[in-house]
Amino acid sequence: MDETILDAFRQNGLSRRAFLKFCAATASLLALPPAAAAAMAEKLASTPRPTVIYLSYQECTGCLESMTRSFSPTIEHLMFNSISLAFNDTLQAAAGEAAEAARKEAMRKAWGKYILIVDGAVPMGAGGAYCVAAGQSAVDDLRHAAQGAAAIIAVGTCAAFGGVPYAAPNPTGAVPVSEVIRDRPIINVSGCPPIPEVMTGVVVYYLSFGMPALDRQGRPLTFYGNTIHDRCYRRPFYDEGRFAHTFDDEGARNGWCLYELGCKGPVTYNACATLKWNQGTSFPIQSGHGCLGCSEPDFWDKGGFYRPLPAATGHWPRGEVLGGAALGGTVVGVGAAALARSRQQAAAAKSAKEVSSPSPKEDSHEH
Amino acid sequence: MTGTDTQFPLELNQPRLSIQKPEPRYDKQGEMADTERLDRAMRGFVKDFGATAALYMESCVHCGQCAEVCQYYVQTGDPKYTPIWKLEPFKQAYKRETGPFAPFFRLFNLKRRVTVRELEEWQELIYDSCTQCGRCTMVCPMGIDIASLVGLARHGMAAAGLVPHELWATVERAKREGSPLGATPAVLKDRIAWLEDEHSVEIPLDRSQADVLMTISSIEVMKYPQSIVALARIMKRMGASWTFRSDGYEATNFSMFAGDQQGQREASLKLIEAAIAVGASVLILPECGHAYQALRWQGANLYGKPLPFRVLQIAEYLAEGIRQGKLQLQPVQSSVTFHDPCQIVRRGGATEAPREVLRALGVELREMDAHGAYNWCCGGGGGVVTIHRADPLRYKTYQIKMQQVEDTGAEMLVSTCSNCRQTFDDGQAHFHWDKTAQSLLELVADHLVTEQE
Amino acid sequence: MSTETDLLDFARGPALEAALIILVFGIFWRLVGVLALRRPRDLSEPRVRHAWLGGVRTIFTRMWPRREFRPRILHWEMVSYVFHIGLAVVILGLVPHILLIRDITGLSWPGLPTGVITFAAGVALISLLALLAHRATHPVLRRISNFDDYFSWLLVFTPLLTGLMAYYHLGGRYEDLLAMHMLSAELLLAWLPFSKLAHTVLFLFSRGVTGTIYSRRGAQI
Amino acid sequence: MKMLDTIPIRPAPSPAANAPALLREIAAALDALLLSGRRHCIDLGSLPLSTADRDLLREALGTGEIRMELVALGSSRIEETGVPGVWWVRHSSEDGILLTESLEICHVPEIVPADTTDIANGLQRLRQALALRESGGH
Repeated sequence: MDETILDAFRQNGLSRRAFLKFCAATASLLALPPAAAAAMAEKLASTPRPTVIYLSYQECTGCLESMTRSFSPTIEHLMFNSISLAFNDTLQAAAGEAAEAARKEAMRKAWGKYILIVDGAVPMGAGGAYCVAAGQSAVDDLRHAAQGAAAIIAVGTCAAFGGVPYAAPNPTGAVPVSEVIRDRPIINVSGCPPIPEVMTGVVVYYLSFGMPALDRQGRPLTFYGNTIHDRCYRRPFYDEGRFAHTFDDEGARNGWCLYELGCKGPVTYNACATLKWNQGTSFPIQSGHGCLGCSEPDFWDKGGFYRPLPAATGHWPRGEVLGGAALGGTVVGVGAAALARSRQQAAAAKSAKEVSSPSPKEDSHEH
Repeated sequence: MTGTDTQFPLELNQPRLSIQKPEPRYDKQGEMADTERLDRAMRGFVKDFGATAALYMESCVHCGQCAEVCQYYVQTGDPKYTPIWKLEPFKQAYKRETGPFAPFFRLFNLKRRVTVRELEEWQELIYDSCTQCGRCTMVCPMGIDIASLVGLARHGMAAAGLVPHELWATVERAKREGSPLGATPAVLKDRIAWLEDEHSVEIPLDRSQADVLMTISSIEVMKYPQSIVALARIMKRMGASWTFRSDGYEATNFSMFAGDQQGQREASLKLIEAAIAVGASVLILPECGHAYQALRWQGANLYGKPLPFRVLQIAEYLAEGIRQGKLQLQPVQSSVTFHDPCQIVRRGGATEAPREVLRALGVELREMDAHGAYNWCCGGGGGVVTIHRADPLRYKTYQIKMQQVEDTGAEMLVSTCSNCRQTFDDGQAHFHWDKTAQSLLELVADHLVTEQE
Repeated sequence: MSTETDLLDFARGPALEAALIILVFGIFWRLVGVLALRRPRDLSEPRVRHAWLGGVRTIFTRMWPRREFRPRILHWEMVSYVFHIGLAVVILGLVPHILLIRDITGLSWPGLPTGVITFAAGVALISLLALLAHRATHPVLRRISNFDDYFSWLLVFTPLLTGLMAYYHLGGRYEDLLAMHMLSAELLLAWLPFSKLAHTVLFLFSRGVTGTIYSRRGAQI
Repeated sequence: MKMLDTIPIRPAPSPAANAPALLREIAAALDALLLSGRRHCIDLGSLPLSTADRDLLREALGTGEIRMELVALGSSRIEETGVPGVWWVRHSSEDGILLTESLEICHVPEIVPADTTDIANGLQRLRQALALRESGGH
């Protein structure tokens, strides 16, 4: 029988109690009903340990940093030790051809069953030449790896929506994973980076219960079901109409709503306001800066981080454009009036020729 | 008017007010194809459109408040009498022909052409049921002067030969004979001679020079000749140098009501030229509302330059005389209510002058609940009083006026417009009412302080 | 790549730009097209000098009906006022709206609490419904109303409704509702110059002109 | 830190209205436990609990007879409340960060009894130790 996650726990010298605690903590994290912790424990105790292949393309490694550099590595650490992280360029000790060989071997062994985590966008420009490792372009590499994957988890906004490489003018022709792979289930875990607990939670959920419910952006509703704004502790200030107007005014000091300073919380779906970062220490708004909307598609190209949400996204010259419109309207208006005047003149001239109204003899009545 | 009575005999044995919806009857003048008629209507309407009228046409928000202050809607509850609705075909025509989006509307045919049928149907709304009293102007939240638009619409209707028969006949007679009621120069001379004899007053006629050119309403000549006597007495008392002129005396201007611009201009020019001929510094208009509108406010514009003399309505002249101490009056021991003629007061601005005269007469002035610029029309203005088929409707609106007068409890009803006066007389007879409208002028003449006579 | 945010981006970007251009272009077209028509000088002797002052005064005095007219019109006038005030509070009081106006014009003022705004929006919606019912039932209004009246009503109603729905997350995701709200408001802006809604600008001129004409004659106005 | 401390952050006041409902849920769960032996668990982390809510819960449930500390993946405290069968369970990480907090309604929380495999593993280790001792003793 294949080794299970519980077995992996035991191999690390941990008891079933630790395993149960892990399940309870994860269920709580996933906002699952407490009963689900037991179901999860049962499932994880009997499911063969999955193989995870973690591939990185056009990315900054911030997502991996987020996962590994958190202050409390407990769960994350466990995750990647307990589940079989067969390949990750950054974390593994092996390098060069040895690493490639290890990856091929791992993929071959778990072909059709492994979980593929993709980090980074995929450059399509120049035949994929902008990102090549071991003689293979990212796009070809991804296509191949995806064929043997049971599911794909696109970690980070780059993998999920294109992210920074995708931002205008997108010189490398970067695309999100979902544009390359269309025949495999994809879970988008967006964020720049995503919250570490969210990444872990999604993997555990998938292992325990299969595909989670996704929103229209392919993100698990558990973590991306609410906007930052709706869960923000500063929301009451929004409702009261109390806003910080600059970053150092009275409103900012009083911790009022950052909407006017460009906070994108109202249209950003993420769990920052509830899970927070660094073991629940804080999140951007709590530290006094508006949400950038990093878990949303094209967040770089929405007119500016400090531009208020209702403001126009375009950076067009307002005065010139609207002045031009006014001028154009005036010209057309003058033209219409001139036309009307000339028609009036023609009418007057024609009426003058007819002299006065008809003669008295011709007078009729209709009943 | 008499000719019309024989042509369309009124069934006097039937109570006219019982006719709820008289069979539609459209009057037409001239034989022409529908397209020609329509073309003339549109041209006649459109050619005078200026920025002001266009602004009004653009501004309506269809709030319907104008209906609530219009005597025709208030008394009938029929939405077709909504003032702005009376202009509907013309609004369509404006949008298609003159408005800023007109080229666009024509190109895509978004505003369909008005039809002759519609214009015929609207004849009743443009003429029979609008006295151009302008009450709707006072309520319109956009400040649209609907009465002036009705005037423009009438230009189109007249050009197309779609004027109600009696009004048209009145205008034709005025143009032919110099007066709508047959007060030709010969008749005028005759009358004046007779009145001088009868009342032993001097009534100057055709003097070559005078400070004041006096004009007259033929309604007065034919129906209220005592008005002329009153005038002569007052002018004598004031020691004015004045005269009537047989080449320019008729102050009424039914052409204006009909929408016959040429007739209107000719009638006004007669007066203007006569005043210039005698070197008058003042032209006095008689007790006639629309004469004030026609000459005081439109005269100079038809003449093409400012008038070289002042134009005063007789009440204004009387008020000036009182102010200058030229007129001393005996007190009238009576309570009086004053009916404001729309064209003199609301649309003419001479609100205070008649009241000044009444104060000088020492009357107890009992104002109606809505008076001055907010007064209800007598129902006979705008040429409506000439249109026989409009009688049932006119009597309905007249009831408002009667009620207003009754509510004041005043003993005497005074006005300063002989057109109102004849409407009151007709209404009085119809309803067997006990109130007779008095002329302010005659009231003044009857209460001149007797001097060494 | 994703339609819903694209819609919002479209609403905040090209659609807003287009709506503003059409708004400004259309208003100038209409106003200039009217004001550049013939304006013959009135040659009659004025009774009152500086009659334009009366025109300016009329712009204000015509805000409320005269005593003589009130019994028949005041009730609906008040409903209309409630609507206009509610709408003004919503448009000028909500901070996101102020931020948009600031973004376009550089003008800014303090906002109102959203509780006040939602109340005003609710009141405006209810009064709008009442005005629609009035228009649909009163014989005069039925007679004189046309497509413009009903369509303009719809275009005013929709942004109010979608705005409230967006605020309360009713009937969809916030950014969809926000996009619908912005698009409907932009449609309103683009429609405004060509419809009765232009009274927002025209009322100044038509009241002013009548006020001037009547004041010139010394008439009450 | 001094500067940061001067910035007052005022969290929105949350209503203290959840504790009474929780207590009713606990009572119902105890009923079920007595009747059918069914276990129940309430995840306190998933509920918006104000300080007032917590105080009310603590006061109503009181302190019971058993207090256990579990040391696995960090520390966990398992305390029986004054209401027998109601256990207050707090799991913390190795850094002492609270991972999850729950109320378990059961005879003994599932995490407490030793697991058969773990017992077997322990026994094996014990036997190895004994064998070592015996061999070392000779």
